[in-house]
Amino acid sequence: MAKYHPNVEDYVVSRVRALESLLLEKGLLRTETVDDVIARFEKDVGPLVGARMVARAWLDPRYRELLLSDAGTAVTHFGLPAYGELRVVEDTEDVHNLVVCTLCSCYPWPVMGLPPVWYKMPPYRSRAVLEPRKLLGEMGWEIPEPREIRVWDSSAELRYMVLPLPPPGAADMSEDALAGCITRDALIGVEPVRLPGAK
Amino acid sequence: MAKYHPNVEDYVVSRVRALESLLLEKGLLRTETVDDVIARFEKDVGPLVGARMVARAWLDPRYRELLLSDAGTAVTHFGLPAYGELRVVEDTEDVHNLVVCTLCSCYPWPVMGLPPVWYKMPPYRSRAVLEPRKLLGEMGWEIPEPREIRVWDSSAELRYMVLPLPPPGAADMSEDALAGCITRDALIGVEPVRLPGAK
Amino acid sequence: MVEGDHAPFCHAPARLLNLGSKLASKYTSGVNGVHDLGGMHGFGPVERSPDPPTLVRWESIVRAIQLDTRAAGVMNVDEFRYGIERMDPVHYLSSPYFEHWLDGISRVLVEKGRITEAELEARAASLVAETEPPTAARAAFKAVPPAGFRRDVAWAPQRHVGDRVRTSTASPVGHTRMARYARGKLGTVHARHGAYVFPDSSAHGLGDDPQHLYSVRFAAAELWGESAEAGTSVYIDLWEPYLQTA
Amino acid sequence: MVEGDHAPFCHAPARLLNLGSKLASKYTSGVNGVHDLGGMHGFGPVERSPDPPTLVRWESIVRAIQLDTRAAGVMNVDEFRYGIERMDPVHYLSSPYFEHWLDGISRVLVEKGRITEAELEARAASLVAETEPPTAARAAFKAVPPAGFRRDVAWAPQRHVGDRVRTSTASPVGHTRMARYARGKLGTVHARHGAYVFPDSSAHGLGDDPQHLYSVRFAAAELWGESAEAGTSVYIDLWEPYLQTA
Repeated sequence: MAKYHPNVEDYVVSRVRALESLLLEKGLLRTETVDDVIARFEKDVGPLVGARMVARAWLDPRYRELLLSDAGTAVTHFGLPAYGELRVVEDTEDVHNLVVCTLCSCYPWPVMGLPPVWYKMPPYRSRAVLEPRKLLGEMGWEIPEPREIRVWDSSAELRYMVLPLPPPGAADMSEDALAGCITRDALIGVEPVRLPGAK
Repeated sequence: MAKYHPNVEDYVVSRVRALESLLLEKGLLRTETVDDVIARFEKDVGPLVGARMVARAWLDPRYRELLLSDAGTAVTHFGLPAYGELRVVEDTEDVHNLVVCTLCSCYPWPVMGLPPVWYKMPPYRSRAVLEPRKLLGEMGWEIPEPREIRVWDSSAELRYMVLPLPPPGAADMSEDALAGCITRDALIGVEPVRLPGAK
Repeated sequence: MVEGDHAPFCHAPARLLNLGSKLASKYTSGVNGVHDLGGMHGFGPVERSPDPPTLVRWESIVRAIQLDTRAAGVMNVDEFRYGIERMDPVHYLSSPYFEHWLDGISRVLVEKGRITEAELEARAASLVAETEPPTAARAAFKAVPPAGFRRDVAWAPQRHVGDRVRTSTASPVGHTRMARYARGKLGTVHARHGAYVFPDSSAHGLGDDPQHLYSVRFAAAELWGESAEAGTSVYIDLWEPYLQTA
Repeated sequence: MVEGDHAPFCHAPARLLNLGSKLASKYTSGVNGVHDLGGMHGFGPVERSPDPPTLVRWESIVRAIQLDTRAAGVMNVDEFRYGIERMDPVHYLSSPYFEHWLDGISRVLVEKGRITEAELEARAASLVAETEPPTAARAAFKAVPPAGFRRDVAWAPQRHVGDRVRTSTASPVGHTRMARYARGKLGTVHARHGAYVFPDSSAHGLGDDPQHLYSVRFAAAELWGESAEAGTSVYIDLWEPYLQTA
C-alpha cells in the first residue's frame, strides 16, 4: 500500500483506511477524489496561482485594480473558476497585512496551495492577533513603527491573501520570473518578497 | 524505598528523588518536613477542623457569629494557629455558596485537609464559574431558582469555606456526631450535609 | 477516568483510548474550547521548516473524505468544524492536523448514522489483521449541487461601514465563530460582505439561517488593553447576530 | 520540534523530552495560559471518587519540598505558581497535579541557581542506576521568619464597598491573578481585605509591592452575556491595580 509517515501511529492509519473502505462502499467517497488529492498534494505545489496573480498585479495596474476590488474574478484570468470568497489586502509603505485563522486553520487553498504546518499550529494562531510585531520580528522580519500592522483573522468563509510590496527591481522582470520569487509565506504576510541574490 | 503509585512513570519518581536528595544536601529541605507530610497526608485526614467549626457554629450562635466575622480567630478554638486568610461564607435558604480556584487549586488545607482530586482538575475549574447550577445538578444537587448561587473564585491568598445549612435534626445532636457527618465536599459547596439514614 | 488523589488528572493520550467512546461523547464544546487560540500565551515560538508542505497518503485520504462527504451533502463545513472542536482538549493539542480532521469527520458521521462505531472498529481490525472481506459492492456516489456559502436575503444589512459596534459577550455552548478574545469588544464596521450561511445554525443541523456578514476592525488597545502593541489592529469577519449597537 | 506538513504539530509527551530544555525555556507565559481555565468548554464532567484523597510517597516529598523551599525563603508562592504556569500546555493538561508542582519547583530552582539541570539529571541517573554516591554532607537548614501575605501600608484603599469598578483588559506577559474570563468586566466592590503582597510583582523577584485587595462581585450576565445562568454571581479577589473606575 501507500508509504505512510513513520511518525504517525498505526492506530491513525488503520482508522483512516477503515473509514476510506467504508465510505467507498457506502457511495460517500470516490476513488477519483482520492487519486486527485494524491496527485495534487503529495508533491510540493508551491503558492500556485497566488504568486502569479501578485506578479501580474505588480506589472499591470489594471489587473492590480481588479485583484484588489474583485479578487474572485481575478483568479479566472489563470484558468481557475471564480472564487468569490477571496479577498486581497494590499501592503503599502504605511501598512503591512498579516493573515491568520485563530479558530481553525482557514487558508485559501485554491490559490495558495497547502498551508504551511506552522500556520496551523498553536504558536502562530495564538500570537498573531496579540503580538504581531513581536512575532514577525522573531520570524525574521522587523517592521518598525509607525508602519501599521493589520491582522486578518479568517473567522468566516472569506479567505485572505496579502498583496506584498514589490521588491526593488521588480518592474524590470517578467511575470514568470517574479512569480518564481513569491513565496507562500509572503502571501500570508510573514516575510517580504526578495529577489534572488538580494539580501 | 517507598511504595510509589504504579501509574506514575518512573521518570517522575526519579526526578522527585533526585530533587529531594539534592535539596537535603543543600540545606533547603528537612527530613522532618518530609516525615511530617507523610504522617499527615498518607492516610485520610478528613475535613478536619473545618467540620468541627461548622458543627459548633450550628449549635452555638456566638461561635457562629465569630466564624462568620473572624474565621481566622475561630480556628484557634480548635488548637490551630490563627488563620487570618480564612473566610467563611454562609448558606441560607436564599443563597448557596460554592468555592473554586480557576487559576490553580487554592484550598484551605489547614482546616479542610487535602483537596479532592476533582477540585484540582479542569472540568470543575472551568465550569464552576460559568454554569454552577448545571454543574451542581450534574454532581447530584439540584438547586432550583430563585435560590441564588454565589461562586467564590480564590484568586488571592484568602481561602474560602462554606458554612452549609444544618440538616433537619441537627439541633438535637452533639457537636462530635454532627462533625462526623460534615464532608469535605459540603464545605466546598458541592453537596448538602446529610445525617446518616437521611436521603 | 481513574480517580483518587494520586491516580490524578491523567488523560491517557487520547489515541490510546477507545475511539468509539470519544466519538460518542455526550459532552459538547463551545467556542471557549482549546481550539479558540487567539491571544493565548505559552505555546512558544513559531518554528518554520525549509521543507515545503506536502501530504502523505493517509492525509490525502482524509482530505479526500472531507471533500467528498461535503460534495455528497452529508456533512457541511460547520458540522465538520464542530466535530473537531469536540475533540478531547489534550488530544487536540497533541495530535497532527489531519488527525483532527479524521476525528471530527468520524464523530459527525457516527452522529448522523452514516457509519457506526462498531463497523469502524471492525473494519479497522480486519484491515490490520489483513482479513479484509471481499470488496463489497459499492453504492453509487451522488453529488448534491454545490451551494457555496453566500446567500441572497430579502433584508438589508443593519450595520453600515463606519458604524461602531460591540460584540456579544455570550459564551454559547455549541459551534460559533465569535472568538473569545474579541468578545464584548468595541469595533468599527470596515466592510459589508453580504449574507452568508450562519455557522451557529448550520453546525447544528438547523439550516442555513443566512445572516449579514461584516468585516469589523478592532484596535489592538481595545482587545488587549495596556498589553497591546502600538499601531496594530485586527480585522475579524463577524455575522450580524454577534453585533450590538455600541 | 520536527516540522514538515506530516511531521505535524506533534508535541511529544513532555515528560519524554529532556527536562532541562523544558525548564530553561526562554518563552514566558502570561495569564492567557491553559492554566487559566475559568469558563473554558470541553473538559467534560466532574468525576468524583468515593475514595478519600491521600498522598503517595512521591507526592508527599514534593509537598514537603514546596513547604521547605518557601520556609527557607528560596521561593515564594507567586514564583512557585509562575513556575507551574510556564509548563508546556499539553504537559500541564495531561499530568498529575503534583507533577505540576515538581515541574514548577524545578524550573524556579534552576532559574535561581539553587540547582543546575545537569546535577538534577546526574542525580536522577545515579539513583536509577543505584550508583548513588555516598551521602554528601548536609548543609544546615535556615528558615526565614514567615511573613505571611498581608502587609500594612500607609495609604488608604481607593475603592469603597459598593463602588462600581471595571477590571483591566490587559493581557500581561508574566504572572498575574487577573483571570481572563473576568477581564474588562464591570463589578461591584463587596469587601475590602486590606493590603496584600502583589503577585504581579512578587512572582518576578520585584518585591512585595503590597496593594489593597478587594472582593469584587460580578453578575453572571456581565461575565457570560446571554449564556449566563440566572441568579448566579461570581466573587473574585482582585488587587487595586487591576481595577479602574467604571
